[in-house]
Amino acid sequence: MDAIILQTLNGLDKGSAYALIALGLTIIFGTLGVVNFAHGALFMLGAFCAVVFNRLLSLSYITIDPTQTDFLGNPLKVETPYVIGWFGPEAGQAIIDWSVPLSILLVIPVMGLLGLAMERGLIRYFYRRPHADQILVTFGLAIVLQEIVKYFFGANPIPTPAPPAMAGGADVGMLLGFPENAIVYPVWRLFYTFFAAVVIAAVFGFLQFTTFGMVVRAGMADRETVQLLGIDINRRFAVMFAIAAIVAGLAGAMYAPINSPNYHMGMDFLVLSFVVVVVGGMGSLPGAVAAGFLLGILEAYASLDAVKQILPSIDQIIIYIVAIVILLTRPRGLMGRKGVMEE
Amino acid sequence: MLGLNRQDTALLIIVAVLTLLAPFILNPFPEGSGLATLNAGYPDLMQRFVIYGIFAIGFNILFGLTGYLSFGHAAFLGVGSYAAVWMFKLIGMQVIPAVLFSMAISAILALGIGYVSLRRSGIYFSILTLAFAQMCYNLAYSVLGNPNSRFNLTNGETGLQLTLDDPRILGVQRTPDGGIPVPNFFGIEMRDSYDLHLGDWVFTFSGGYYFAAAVMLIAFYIAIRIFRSPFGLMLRGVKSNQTRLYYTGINARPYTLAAFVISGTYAGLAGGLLACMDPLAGAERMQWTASGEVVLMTILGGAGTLIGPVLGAGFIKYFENIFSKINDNVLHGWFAFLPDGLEDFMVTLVHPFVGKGWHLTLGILFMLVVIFLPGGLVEGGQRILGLFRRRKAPPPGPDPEHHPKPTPHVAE
Amino acid sequence: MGILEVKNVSKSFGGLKALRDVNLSVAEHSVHAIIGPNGAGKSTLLNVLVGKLVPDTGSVMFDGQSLLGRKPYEINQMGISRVFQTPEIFGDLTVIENVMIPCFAKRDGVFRMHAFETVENEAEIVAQAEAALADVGMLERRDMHAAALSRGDKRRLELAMCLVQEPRLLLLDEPTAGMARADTNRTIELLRQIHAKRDITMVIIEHDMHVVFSLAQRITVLAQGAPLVEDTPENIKGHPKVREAYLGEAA
Amino acid sequence: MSNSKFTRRGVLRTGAATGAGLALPTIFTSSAAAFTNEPKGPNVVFGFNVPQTGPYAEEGLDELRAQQLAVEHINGEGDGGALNTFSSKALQGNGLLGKKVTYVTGDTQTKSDAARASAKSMIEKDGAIMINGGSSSGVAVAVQALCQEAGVIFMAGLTHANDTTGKDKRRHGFRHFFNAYMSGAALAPVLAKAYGTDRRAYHLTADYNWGWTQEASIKAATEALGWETVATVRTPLTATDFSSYLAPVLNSGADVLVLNHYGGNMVNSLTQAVQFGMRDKIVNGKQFEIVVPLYSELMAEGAGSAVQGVYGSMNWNWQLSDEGTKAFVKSFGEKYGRPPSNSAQTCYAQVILYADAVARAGSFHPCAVIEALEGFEFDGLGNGPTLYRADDHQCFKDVLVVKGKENPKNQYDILEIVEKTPVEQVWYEPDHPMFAGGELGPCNPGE
Repeated sequence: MDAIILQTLNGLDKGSAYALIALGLTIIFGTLGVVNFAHGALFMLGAFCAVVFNRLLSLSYITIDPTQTDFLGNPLKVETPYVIGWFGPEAGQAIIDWSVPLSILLVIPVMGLLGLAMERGLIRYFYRRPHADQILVTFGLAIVLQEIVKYFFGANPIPTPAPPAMAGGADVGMLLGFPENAIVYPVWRLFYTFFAAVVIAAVFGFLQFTTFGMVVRAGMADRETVQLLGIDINRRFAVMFAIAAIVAGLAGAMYAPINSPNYHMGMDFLVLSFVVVVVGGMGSLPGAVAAGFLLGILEAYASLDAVKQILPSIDQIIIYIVAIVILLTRPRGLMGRKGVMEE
Repeated sequence: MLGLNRQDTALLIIVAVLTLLAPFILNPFPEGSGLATLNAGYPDLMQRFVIYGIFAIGFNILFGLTGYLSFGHAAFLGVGSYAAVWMFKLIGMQVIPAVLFSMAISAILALGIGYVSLRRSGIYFSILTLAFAQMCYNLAYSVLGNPNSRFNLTNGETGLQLTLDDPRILGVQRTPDGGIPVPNFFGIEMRDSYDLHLGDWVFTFSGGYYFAAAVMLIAFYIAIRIFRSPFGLMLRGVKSNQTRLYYTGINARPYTLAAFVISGTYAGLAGGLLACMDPLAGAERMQWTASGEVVLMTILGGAGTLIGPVLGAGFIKYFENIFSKINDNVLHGWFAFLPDGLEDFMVTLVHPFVGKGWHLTLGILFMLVVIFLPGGLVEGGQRILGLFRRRKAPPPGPDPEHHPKPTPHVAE
Repeated sequence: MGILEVKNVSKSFGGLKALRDVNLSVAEHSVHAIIGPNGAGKSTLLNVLVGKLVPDTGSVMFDGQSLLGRKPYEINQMGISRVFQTPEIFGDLTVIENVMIPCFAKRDGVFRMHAFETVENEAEIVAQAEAALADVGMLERRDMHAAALSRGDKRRLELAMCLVQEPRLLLLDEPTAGMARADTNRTIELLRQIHAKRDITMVIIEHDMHVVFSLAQRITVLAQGAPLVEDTPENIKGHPKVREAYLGEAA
Repeated sequence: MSNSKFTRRGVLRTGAATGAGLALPTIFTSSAAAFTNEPKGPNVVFGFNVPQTGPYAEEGLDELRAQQLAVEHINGEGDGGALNTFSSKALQGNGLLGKKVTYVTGDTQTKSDAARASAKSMIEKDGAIMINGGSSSGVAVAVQALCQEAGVIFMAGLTHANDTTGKDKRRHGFRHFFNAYMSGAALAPVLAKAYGTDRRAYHLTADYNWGWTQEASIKAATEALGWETVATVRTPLTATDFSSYLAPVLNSGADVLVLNHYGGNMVNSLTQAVQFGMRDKIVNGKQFEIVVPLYSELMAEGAGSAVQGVYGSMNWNWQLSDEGTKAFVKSFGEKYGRPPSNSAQTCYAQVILYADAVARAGSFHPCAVIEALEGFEFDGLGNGPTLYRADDHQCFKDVLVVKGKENPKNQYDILEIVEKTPVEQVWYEPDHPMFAGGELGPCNPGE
């Protein structure tokens, strides 16, 4: 029982990441009709926004401490972050410690602008091109983006810790009446699930309750009619691309403490997120979210030792098996719309 | 000739001449000169050019003709390699049975995967093929590759390789000097090579290369025949309008399935040849990145064209193998003629794009090609040819008879 | 006994009854029009005939054989061709290739691996296709990309693609929709010639009364999923029930 | 016309080789050489095959730095580094047998296919006489087999799986790095001392060859000292999120978590394990502990503070105080501004050892070099007295047990040395079951 609860929690937080990435991808599919292979790179850039924000806050001035030496025996250069200089050691350190959640301040403008620039500068020229061309150009873009990151940050993962207050494990089981240590789950991951839920709710709310969102939804359903009504749907779609980029960026930034950012983390997620989107059904936002959580939870259950004893390595292929079964029984995934990307 | 029209015969002859002369063409720079780094005329890379050419030609029969974008073709390449290595282990080092077995096994796998995946179209089809290929990859990496289990088909991460105690029932277990024998084609070892010295130039003729090149020419010829056949016409019909095909009395499914199996067999052939050139099969060959690579090759070269995929394959393999080897040492050699400060500046300037930065150059090229040459490299070639023709023959009056083809239409 | 016999066919989508108890008999060599206001069930009926939809009840017999449960391509192979409301052609292929595909379909059936012949060398097929193009007056465009054709040419191409199969029954779904008057008249003339020359049975679904009355020998009027009247054009013209049905639509 | 098993290009740089083919014009020349890529010009080419793209790019870069440094030292540039402390004095700092050492580089991408392609290009195109480097056992085994066939020497870089010098050993392959068995043998006593003999271990193991041998080695070594193994769970190599494998650990009754992960896997699983609060828990009345049997300082950097207090083993560490280490670290640090990693040290030592063997043999002939390396005993390269065992081409030397430092003083001050396990303790016989099977095969000059 406790194992099931643990894996459910685990599935929820895995699913959160899948759902957030898939949500953005589906927005881009559904509104722009573009296969965006650079979406993983956007996730990665989000994570590096957290790294950059951490580095910005940790910008330091250097003093030489003659009493200590470095590895070659020279006097040690001591670095003190400016924020500590300005706000004193405690407040300054607290700001640095909370850099990951605070990096939202950086992620939203940076990713938003980047998304707009990408859409206006490149993607919009590919709306009418075959999907194959879209794949090639966005894949090329993804490589370029990740090589640029590698050039500046190297290939090694960069530790980006969660705030100390959220770094450890929470004994969830104690709240439910289980014995100690039965269900311990990292606070940050619980927070991640919560955060994902908020972001997903915000995106749906935006689409559901604003005029802008209504026009976009109408455009997703029937682009031509909306254009006939004299609405400049393209400009709105550009904004949707930016929103998709922000969602991917937020997902990446908050993921940084779970998975130390490295330049190829986007590619690791790319294939999986496509599977999630397609299992959810092309063009369906609720489908993407549902598929994200479904696959996350199934993956978590498949890694239960009891399951692996019977079916070795099932955890490595469960997602693909589920994808195949769902696509064969439901032709357009869980909630796909007819005619979207079926050619 | 050979049942081809004049244009196709010319194309086939050009390709044949180019492949035969590849050792010369790919080695334009004299040995020892700074630019010799850019030479690609060594056996391993030439073999890769033609083998990945076969892979891409086969992929194009599916994707270029029917429009079905498979994201799992690497599975057939990998299975082909494993099959060939198993033949070397069990039967002997003759390449013919190995290659035939690779083709047979991958054809069977393609039949199974194709039968299921082709029930869906568009991106649903792509994801189904991707899922199957990723399953194959993961199984090859772990369950089927555990050296301690009885079902060690793939030897996991290390890759399946030959050992001295393999049975090789129809061949020799070990060579007279105690080593592992080498794959051969009726006595011509794949590793045999012969060097031709012409002044400062050195040209290498490799047995393996010419074997693979011959297979590639056959594969290319068959592909031309398929493109020009009624079967090919039906496949293009599938891509263009399945509804119409349906109401014209044609069932698209067996056609697409046949195309899928043919292209899977091509992939298996390529995998088998890879194993012939170098008898080791690694699971990475089946990863999605490898499937993606052949997609990129085909689109980069020009999907649906005959020669495009081969060009695309050569292009990507050239970058992978040549650009990745240009280190700062080489760069300093290139720019040595410049004054010191300028030399360092040029090296710093070029450095991010070569050596460990070869991915960056490749990514930029993908974008440039797809932005400026929507038809891939083939379109680039056509444009250059067009410029050339226009310059050579200034307007002698329009001649609609000879230029009946309208420019690529933008109808939708 | 007509060549096409539809008996008691009903089809519902959810709560909507698209067809109720439709009976239809089309005589061989005749031109039979099906008319009716929007939503009368014309398209549903057509889709049942070609095998795209399976009716809930009833039977559809073509020349004594049931069409139910057969796939569209099987039905085509039995000798039924279809022209769509918006022309369905192979846009990426040349005009002549468009016509050759149905030639092959007629000769080789639903599937045949002809991977080693060359299309150009199939002299018989090429001749057939060229003749069909000549019939619709499009031979001079044989090497154009089909997608680059004008709308009217696309329709004529589609017609050629159907005729080259020498079908026993040709289904035409609003063959003049969206055409200018002059074009419509040309199409009418063309269809009349074809009928005269080849004696094909035609079923036309049409809005345009001018077309219907120019071509049809019998007319069935559908309204709300059920056949209202079936008669000759002369009798249909003044039929009160038909007026009523169309009046509703006009209002 | 003569056929050659492998093309040699080193020869051609001189342009000297001429000879007439039978009935062919004199421009057709064949060159008779005794072995693959016999250097005939003023230069000899080494091939450095390291991961330059992919997750291990940084480690590859560090290996490349060390290799370049070694070439400088052999050619007599720079301060000579560990050549000054090396016990063999065959290398004079004036090149190798009168030739200048040059090198070519390639990208393994940490894939056996790509690594072989890259090695082949260095052998076929650039005339490399030896291949060095790499950061994975799969790659090492694949390239080692290739070098055997081609007739060049392979000096392995970082490869830790038992099989490299076990069932996949080759006459032409040499491993300086230690292996999983040695990790277990060195680590287990230290763990028993620190955590007691009454411990229950939970293994998470990367699901591939190296992971399996590592798990088997550690399990055997710890169980011999009284530990109990609660569970061994396999994790996909491509996993980045280990939470579903970590979640059941605390509840399993285990009080030690052993992470048989390397590189990116290790960074993620260790960081995530710490996030589960494992380090703060008391289980079975004991402090819960985490062990990472194979450390890499570059990857430890990636795990940040999560490594603090975590035990593991290493081949070498820059903080050692012997003369060889000091000379190497000084030379490396002054050139690149950072201390070398243990994979860098292995690659440096391997290049020096190869060159030294050539110098002692007085020939580049692979058979002569192999003979010079087999059974060679040396000291002064940083690992203390070392033996290159003839039976399996494995180096035997002391193994370091290290621990993540609690209060690091700077960004390189991550690990501290806990114990130098003497070589006797990690010794095994060549026919040890974990290494049994396979044979070296013959020496292959290639031509």
